[in-house]
Amino acid sequence: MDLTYGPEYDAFRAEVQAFLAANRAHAPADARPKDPASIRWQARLIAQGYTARIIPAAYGGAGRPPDILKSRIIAEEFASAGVSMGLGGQGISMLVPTLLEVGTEAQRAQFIAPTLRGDMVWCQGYSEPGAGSDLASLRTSAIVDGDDFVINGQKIWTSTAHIADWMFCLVRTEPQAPKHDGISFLLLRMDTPGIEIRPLIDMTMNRNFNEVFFTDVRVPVTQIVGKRGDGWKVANVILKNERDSLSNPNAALARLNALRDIMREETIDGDRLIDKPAFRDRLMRIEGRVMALLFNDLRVLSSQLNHGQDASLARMVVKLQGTELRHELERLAIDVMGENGLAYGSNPYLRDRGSWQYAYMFYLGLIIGGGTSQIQKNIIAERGLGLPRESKLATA
Amino acid sequence: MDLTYGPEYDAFRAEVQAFLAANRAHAPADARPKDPASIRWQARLIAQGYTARIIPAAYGGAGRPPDILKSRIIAEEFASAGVSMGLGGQGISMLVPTLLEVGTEAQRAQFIAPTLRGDMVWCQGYSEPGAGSDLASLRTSAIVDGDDFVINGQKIWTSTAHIADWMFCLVRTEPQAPKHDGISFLLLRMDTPGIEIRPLIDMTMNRNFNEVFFTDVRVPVTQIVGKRGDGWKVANVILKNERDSLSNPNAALARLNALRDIMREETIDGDRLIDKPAFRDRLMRIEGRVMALLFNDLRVLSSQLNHGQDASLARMVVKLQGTELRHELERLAIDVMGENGLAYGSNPYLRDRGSWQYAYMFYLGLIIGGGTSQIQKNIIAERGLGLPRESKLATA
Amino acid sequence: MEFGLSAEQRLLTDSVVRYLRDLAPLSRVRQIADGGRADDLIAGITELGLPALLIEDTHGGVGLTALDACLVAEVLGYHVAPVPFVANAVIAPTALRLAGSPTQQRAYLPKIAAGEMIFGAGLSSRTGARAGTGVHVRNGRLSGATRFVLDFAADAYIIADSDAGLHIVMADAAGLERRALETIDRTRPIGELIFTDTPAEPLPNAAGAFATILALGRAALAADTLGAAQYMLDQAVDYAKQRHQFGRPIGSFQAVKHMCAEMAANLEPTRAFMWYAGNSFAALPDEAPRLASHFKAHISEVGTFVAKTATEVHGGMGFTDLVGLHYWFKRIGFNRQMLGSPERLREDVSG
Amino acid sequence: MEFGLSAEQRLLTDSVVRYLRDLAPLSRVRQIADGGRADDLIAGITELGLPALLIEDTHGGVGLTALDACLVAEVLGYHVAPVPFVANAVIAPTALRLAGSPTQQRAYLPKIAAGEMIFGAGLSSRTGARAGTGVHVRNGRLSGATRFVLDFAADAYIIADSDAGLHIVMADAAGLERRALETIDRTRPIGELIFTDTPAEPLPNAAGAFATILALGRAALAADTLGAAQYMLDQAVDYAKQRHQFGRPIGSFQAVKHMCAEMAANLEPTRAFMWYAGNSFAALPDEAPRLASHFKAHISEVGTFVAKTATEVHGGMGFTDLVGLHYWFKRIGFNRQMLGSPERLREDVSG
Repeated sequence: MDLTYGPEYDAFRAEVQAFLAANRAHAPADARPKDPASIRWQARLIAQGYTARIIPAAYGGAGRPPDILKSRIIAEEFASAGVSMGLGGQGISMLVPTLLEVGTEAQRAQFIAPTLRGDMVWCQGYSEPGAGSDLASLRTSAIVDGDDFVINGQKIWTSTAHIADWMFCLVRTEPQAPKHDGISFLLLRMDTPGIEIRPLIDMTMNRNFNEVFFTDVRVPVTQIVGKRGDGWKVANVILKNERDSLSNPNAALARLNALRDIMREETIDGDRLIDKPAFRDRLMRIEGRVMALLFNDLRVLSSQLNHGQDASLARMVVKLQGTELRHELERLAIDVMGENGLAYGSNPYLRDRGSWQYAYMFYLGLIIGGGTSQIQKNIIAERGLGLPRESKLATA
Repeated sequence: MDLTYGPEYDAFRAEVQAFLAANRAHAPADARPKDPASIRWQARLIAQGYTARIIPAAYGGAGRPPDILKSRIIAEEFASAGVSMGLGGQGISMLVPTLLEVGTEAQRAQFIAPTLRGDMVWCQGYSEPGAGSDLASLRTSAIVDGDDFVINGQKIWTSTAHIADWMFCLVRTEPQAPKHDGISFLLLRMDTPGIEIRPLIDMTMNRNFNEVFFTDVRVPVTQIVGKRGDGWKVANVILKNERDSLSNPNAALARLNALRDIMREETIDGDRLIDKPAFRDRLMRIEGRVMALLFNDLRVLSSQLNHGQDASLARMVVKLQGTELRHELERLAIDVMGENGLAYGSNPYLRDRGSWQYAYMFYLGLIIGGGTSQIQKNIIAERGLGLPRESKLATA
Repeated sequence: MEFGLSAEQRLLTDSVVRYLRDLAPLSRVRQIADGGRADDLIAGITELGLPALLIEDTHGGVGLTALDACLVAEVLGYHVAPVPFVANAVIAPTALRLAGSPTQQRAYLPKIAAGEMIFGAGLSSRTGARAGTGVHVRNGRLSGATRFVLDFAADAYIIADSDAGLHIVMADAAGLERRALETIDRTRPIGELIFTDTPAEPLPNAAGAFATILALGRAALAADTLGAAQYMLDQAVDYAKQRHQFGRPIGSFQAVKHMCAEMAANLEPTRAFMWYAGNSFAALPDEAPRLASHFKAHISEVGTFVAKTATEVHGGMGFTDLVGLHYWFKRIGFNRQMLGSPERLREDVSG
Repeated sequence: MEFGLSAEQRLLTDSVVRYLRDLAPLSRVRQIADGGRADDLIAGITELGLPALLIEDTHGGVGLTALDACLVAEVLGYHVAPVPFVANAVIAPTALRLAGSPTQQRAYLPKIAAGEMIFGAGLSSRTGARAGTGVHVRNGRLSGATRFVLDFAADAYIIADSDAGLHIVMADAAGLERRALETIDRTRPIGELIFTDTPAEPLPNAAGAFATILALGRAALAADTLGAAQYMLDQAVDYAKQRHQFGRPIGSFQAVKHMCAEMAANLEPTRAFMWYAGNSFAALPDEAPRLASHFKAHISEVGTFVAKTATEVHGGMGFTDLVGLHYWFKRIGFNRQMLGSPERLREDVSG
């Protein structure tokens, strides 16, 4: 067992630290799409190889060889310095790897570089009001008419739809085929006539999502990724990657430490909250769970570096455990703050800009979204433990 | 809202208290089958109308009119005095009501009085190794041969089999019929040739149960209750009564108070356990849950007295909530006692004769037995909340 | 022996249910949550007699019991009604009745009953004072601050000082600064009162009465949670019956079914708990504070579980504002902290 | 960077697994639990080098690490092995190494390694003394009592007194009364030692060493729980695949499936926790006591959940002695309380 990264990586870490020290003044507080400072910062990071790291230079990436440890060091150092890692979003995280895997050369050439630069912002059109857990039952239809698909239907949970230039989406092109085989993966411009975007306010009272309505929206048949009817497979090339990023135990640790600070600073009837044994017991209980996931994460990382180490079950439980843990951690913070913990919006007694209530709700959203906890449990039971699948009908 | 019982019942309560004061010296510590003192006590209680209360005198019962409040007063006063309520067992609690409902006059005459007196001890043969939750899939067969059924197969979970004179059991008499329609309800003597009884030790290391094996056991065809193939219905006449008795919130309250006494008396590093805030918080949390079930129980009682008060859902949740609560309460007691809480058997540091560990395990058995928690949840969801039943295949 | 609601109690709650169903549907709640005025609803519930509930008829009230107040609170929670109640209709009348002088009772109770005055209540000096709060009396005037004042949009306030006293302070008193405080629950305005040598009218018999006043406030908030949780469960069950995925209603999946069953199993017994605790103010007054605290601690835990689970049953829809389920989620969260969080309540009852 | 087990570590655990699978199946465990002697198993694990694990080769040991001891403890828990380990192979060698004089090390370590002496350990004076216990030193002799002595069937004991001292006491010392104590876990003998002016040999460097000694004992017990819980989960999954009800394996029902998934989701991350905590004794020695306490608190909660849930998955069969699952259930229960229950451990780490 060796938890050190070795001299090559220590040197790389020093290099990242030096870059951060020299350049952090240029970083935006929060990278936002279409924000010029964010786009400039993104360019600097690509040039340095700190984002779009392994994407070929020909497509506008940094063109570095894959190195899990270096990627992790970058993430760790940026996180610990509190500096933005550049632009995110589903175009960069989902569409680019999809095109690299199954796009045509023309599609790669057209879309990847501007997406990485931040000049082309994407949104994702997968979920529908009637197709959530059962995504493959989606009904937005695309019928061929001449050189176009004509799209009718509705998408939901479309974050950034209102600022996106393009959407990648799943539509039903073969209504007669079995449900997984009738889907195609299309790219379309958001300014195409017939698209209506409505904001979807969530329980945090923010516009984190939208609904998107399609009425006779015409999209050239060339704007398909993969073949007609292969959309389900195309989407699954990367769908599985999405789930991991939702529950980073290092972020949980940072929150735990922030909560401990609150408990040391705030008082009730003159006693520090950290001196309330019932709260302290809850805090330590959560800390134990955070540790378990932190070390589990290290194990997963190590298994990617070292052949023969199997951490597939360890990886499979991360989303379920991580999101539930965060929800409970945020709840504990609210409980220790008591009535002050209810503060929201403009309340002058907010701690950490109201992020405790926000995250408490947002993590409930994550428990539900990206594969609900119920579905996570099915996956763990079936793929992780080898329990028998239910009949197709019964797979919720 | 009126929580008093009124003068008639206050008088009745005084009468019960007077009886207890005058007679408690005759009561056995624990009524046990075949124990002469227990049988004498049973006779005294029947004469007084305190057990077998509403069973007609013609069948050896006390022949009193049904009165839920009087029954409850008796139970309350005996419990609070810590005096035995006489003989229990499945003959009295299950077979007698079944015979009263669906037995022939000859069966009632033959079986009820000696059962109530304690002269005839019964065991129940329902579950089989392959038929637990799915009881109706039982396979012990009874084939008619002349004037007899010939029984082959195995039963399990048969408490008191080793001391019982008779068994009432479910057997498959119509192997071609749908599974619920092929079952019959038979009575048989335990000394019939071909019956073998093996003790079934459970996790408490006690012989609370047995396995019973049948090899060509011949039982006269007259010893059937109800018709051939009606056994499932006969058993269900009273099966539902069994579940309630497993989780009495008054018993939980008594345990909670006993635990509080321990916490006031015992120390760790010189501090009283009750002064440990983390334990006290857990104790109070459990106390809140005990209260909820106590008052819920009162509501169920009231609904039996007062027409138009619906407490069906309140009643449906009792077994699930009550058994889980007891299991957790006993666990808290073990935790507060720490290493001493592990004491069992001959250990000189046992509290309450080792009942905490015993009950901790026994209540896990009750969570599983008499309709597992999983099945209780199905019942609450389907019958209580009206959620759709799964297809037959999927009803676990 | 009858442990259940009387016909009168059913009539009372039915009348409130009908009123709120008709005049305070979700669309109206949203409007008020977004800053709209609730005057007509306040007038409506006044007409129904809600502020008058606990006030004796000699003072123009209807003279009902603590249990009746809990039953009404439950209905208000079920409908996330954006109207004053816990301070104005429960805490203030109880404080005046138990701790006020006959003169004070004659002066204020009829006005509360008639809806001519609304009272808020600031008890935080006695229910867990946070840094920067605390109210001190000098020469009959108040200095300091109290936070989380319930029914904040009021004409006067019942204020607990840091030394077991209670006071009436007029909203327009000199030296009183009022700051509204935004919380997650936008159905109920709360705020902070900052006193600088502020004139106040002491309630003369506060000493022995505070425990009961606080307990009744706690019971009412707890009943509100019970109602809100019941609504969320009802909605989850309905949604599970209607929403189809994989070709069948999601309520036929064992996982969803068991989530609903666990909610019901935890929630249903709290109803009897509320009845018993509410009834204890009349039947077992010495035990009422302990019962009310226990009830609030317990229902807060159950409510938190139901709020999360019912939202989960709704899937993504539960997370949106479309079905508005979050108003109930937040109301349960609000009640959990106000007048004593579960840990504090359990500390209170463990003595 | 490699956070995983080495080939040597796999060889070590495989050898213990093979030995126990062959020579300590459930039938043998039962026999010993019912009072049979374990001499041959003790000889066998001695031959495998278990008592020698943490002893340096200069004293006839194999000089492995705390992590290796945890890995072996995990295997022992998986097989509910009825053999001495936590006191004899972990606490005593560590105490001698860190707190003993060179003479003591030379005198005792080779004998432990060779299986010529077995050590028990009585630390209860320092891990939460119950009424009637506590050990006091006068003129180098011990008086008082210590309870819950691990690996009780021993030739000598490491004893913690009530003032931060550690001592060696011979089992046949004058003034020593030994009382075996029955517990629910019949796979491991524990007992009480009562001292009346009992001669004892102090370990000279106890003061700074106790935290590490205790931490390693805690880590070993915690690892034992992890192994036992893993066994229960494995059995539950197997049972769910094989047992049919309603015409299909019970593991195809969502409720059973989710119970198994929840067990795995809670248990799997504890493996990395064990590795990290075990490794910390070498890599981050200052943090080791905190990590070990946290690990034991956490795995105790997870273990309790798994023990209950795996039993439930087995239905009635889990409640019987037939499949013997209760040996693991009780082992998890035993480990939970010994050397610090979760609440105490969380108190310890919250400073």
